[in-house]
Amino acid sequence: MNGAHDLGGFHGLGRVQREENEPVFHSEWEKGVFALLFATLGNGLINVDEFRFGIEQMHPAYYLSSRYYEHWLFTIEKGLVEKGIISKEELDARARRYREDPQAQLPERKDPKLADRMAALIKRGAPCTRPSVVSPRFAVGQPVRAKNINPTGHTRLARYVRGKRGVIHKVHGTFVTPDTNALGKGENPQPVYSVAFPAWELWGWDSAEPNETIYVDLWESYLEPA
Amino acid sequence: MNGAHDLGGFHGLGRVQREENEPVFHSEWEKGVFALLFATLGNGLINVDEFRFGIEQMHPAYYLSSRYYEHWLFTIEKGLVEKGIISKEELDARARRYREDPQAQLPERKDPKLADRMAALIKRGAPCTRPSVVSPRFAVGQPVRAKNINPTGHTRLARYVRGKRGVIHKVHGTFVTPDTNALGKGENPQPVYSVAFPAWELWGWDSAEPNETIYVDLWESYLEPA
Amino acid sequence: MSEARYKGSPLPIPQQYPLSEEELTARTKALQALLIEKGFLSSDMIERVVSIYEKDIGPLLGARVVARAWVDPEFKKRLLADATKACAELGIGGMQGEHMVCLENTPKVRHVVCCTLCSCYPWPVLGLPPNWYKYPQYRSRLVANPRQTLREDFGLSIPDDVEVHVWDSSAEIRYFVLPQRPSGTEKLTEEDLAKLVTRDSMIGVGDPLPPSSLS
Amino acid sequence: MSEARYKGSPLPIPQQYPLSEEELTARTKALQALLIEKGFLSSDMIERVVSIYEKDIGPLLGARVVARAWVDPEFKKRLLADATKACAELGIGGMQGEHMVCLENTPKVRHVVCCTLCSCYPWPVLGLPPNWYKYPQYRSRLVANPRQTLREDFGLSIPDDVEVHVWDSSAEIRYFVLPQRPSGTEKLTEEDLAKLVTRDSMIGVGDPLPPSSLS
Repeated sequence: MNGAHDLGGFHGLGRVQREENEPVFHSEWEKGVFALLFATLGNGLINVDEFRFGIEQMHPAYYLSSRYYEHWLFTIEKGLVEKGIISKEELDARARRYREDPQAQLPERKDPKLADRMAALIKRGAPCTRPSVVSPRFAVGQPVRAKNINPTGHTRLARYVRGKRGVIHKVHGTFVTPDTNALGKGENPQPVYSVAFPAWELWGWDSAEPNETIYVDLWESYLEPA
Repeated sequence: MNGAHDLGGFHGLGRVQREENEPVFHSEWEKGVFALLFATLGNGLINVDEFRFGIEQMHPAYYLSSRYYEHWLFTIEKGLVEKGIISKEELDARARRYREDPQAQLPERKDPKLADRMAALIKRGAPCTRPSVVSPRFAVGQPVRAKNINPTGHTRLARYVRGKRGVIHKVHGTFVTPDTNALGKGENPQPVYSVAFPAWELWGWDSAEPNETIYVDLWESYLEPA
Repeated sequence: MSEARYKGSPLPIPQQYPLSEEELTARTKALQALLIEKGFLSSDMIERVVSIYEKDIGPLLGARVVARAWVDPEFKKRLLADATKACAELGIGGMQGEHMVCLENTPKVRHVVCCTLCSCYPWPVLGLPPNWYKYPQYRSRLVANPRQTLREDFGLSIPDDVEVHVWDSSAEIRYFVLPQRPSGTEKLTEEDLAKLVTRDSMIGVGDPLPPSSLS
Repeated sequence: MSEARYKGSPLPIPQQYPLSEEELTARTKALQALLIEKGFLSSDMIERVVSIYEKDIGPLLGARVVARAWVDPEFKKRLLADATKACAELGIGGMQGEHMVCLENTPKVRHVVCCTLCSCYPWPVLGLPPNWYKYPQYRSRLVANPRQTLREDFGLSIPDDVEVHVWDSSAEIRYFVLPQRPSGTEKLTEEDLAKLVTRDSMIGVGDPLPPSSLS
């Protein structure tokens, strides 16, 4: 979707704000949300593309004004409710309880096997590569054009490269396609390429800075021969 | 600038919300802001392109979440302070006073000549046409391409048509150029065209609806032969 | 607000939105007061400009133009050739209508008007625009999915074999639509015809009322 | 909030933003509680995953990789050919680093990494990203104006004759930079070299520390 998350080249958001000695987490709720990533993705309740697509569906003003882990909280709430793993009613009731009594504690439940499984997942990772099913259509050095698509669903083809010409820099391998995987329409593995775009092609000669190349990773279905 | 104001084709903002029997103004402050348009533009303190560019410089989250006349209030405050017509200090002090005492009234001053002058302006309008200085470069029926420009200043070349091909539908005449006029760099009058773009050229075959043409008014400097 | 208590990085935005009505009122009054004192604004000027747009200028003027075009083929020709001049014949024109274009709906073509970059709108014939025309939803959706927007948000289904022409008012030209005259109105007076012409039908997001609405 | 008192059209957004810390806390706890009860989360699991990213995984791991590449040309070759495999030699890898690519800075080329669509970042070598990497400012500016962003926001001026390569992590490949080894470090141990390697130098928005910083 053409959403507020698709930020490349957007103006007016201000200068980068850095925090000295930034901690890994800023608050207890940030730690809590981080653990929820593992409870959901780690348990296979939500896939990574559904997770990202959920964030993209925040209202743009909310997306642009919120803390980072708020994005995660939003998509986890949304995903769990949509999949029927929790109901909106029980979620609201529980949130009301913790809102009214901020001292109320979480239920205590230990599950060493679960904790071990998540530690192993962190160590092992969750690759999105899949066995190659087709040979890549494009070769290194070949000029390509990113398609002009404007789906309302999820895509990883950013607006700022659509319609622009680049050159295949590298063939990365075969990966799950986010556009279908986010909508529950299957993994559809296909080749992913690193595509090199000169800055002037993306931004025009008047706006581009000199001597710059932008590399963007793109799925084969996003590309056509140039 | 590539800002939140440039909304064509943006997703995720929700459905159109209509108000039954909507009044012209919803509150006293909306009336007040509307009158401020005449106090500023009508008195030549701010030009229309500076006015629009000011709005575009609202933070995107603010722009997308605020009431319409709030946009005007923002740009009028900004324009008057930047031009030194009022100082930030006097503005803040006065706002504080009205915030602390909501019953405090405006100073009473009548100026029938001023009121007449504004009524006459409404009747007469404020044309942005200028005498033709050059003959138009493009003719009706000619294929053109909107340039790919990404200025950080003001422009009326929307992102969704940049790089896209259309056909000259009409030559409108010679108008002030907003890009320079908004930055105090002069009116630079030039031809303006209505350019017809097929929906599939703008949105791609997969996303475009059938049998649609989008007409966009574009200044000559935004266009190149296709 | 909570920012002061947030111990992390600066939030992406410096303020809490939306602002309160009280805050907007105070800031508007502050500007008004300063401009009154500096001679750029006056109490009677505020009243005057507000009154003009509340009472004198509005979609009833556009409806007069449309009704005239329905009954007078020569006027209609002039209107479609140069709307600014034709409206001036009826004493209609001025601010934000210095360069007007009127778009004729036919059985095969429907027009609809928007402004993706701000909220340009033909004030002399339609008055000030409604909020929905100015808010992000309409401005983002219409140019990309006009049929869907008209159907879902305005209840207006347009058959695929009817062309949709969308007009994005990106320059200083202001557009309005000449809708098709409803059937069964052959015997109506120009004055009654004008009562059938809605604001929405001149933006292109609706149809004129049926003659039955008059009784 | 003021919405209830606003007598106009619905506001463009339904809620006031940003949310309060209290609200975020309550909502997070609600989800945690429900998932604990349903068996998908546990108290020790929360502690464990938080602790791993607070204590075990962070930019010190990436610094070890960089320092090794500085002292061991064969390792460097393997790292640039396949960073995932080379990092695994040092026991480094896993979640969000399943497919890593290491980019070598040279006197003529500088690399810098971002993610315009979300916040992709190579966790196994850099830990969790700082807020500025995830917030809209960096993500919008870097791809369009990398030189200006690096100069204005990071104090890093890159001469025009040095190429800038920006890597937008739009797929599942995770990038990090092998910065140039600072001069005057010929006699340093691998361990001391690692102390010079900052997180920012591996994102590409900074340089390693000078050897004088060790004393």
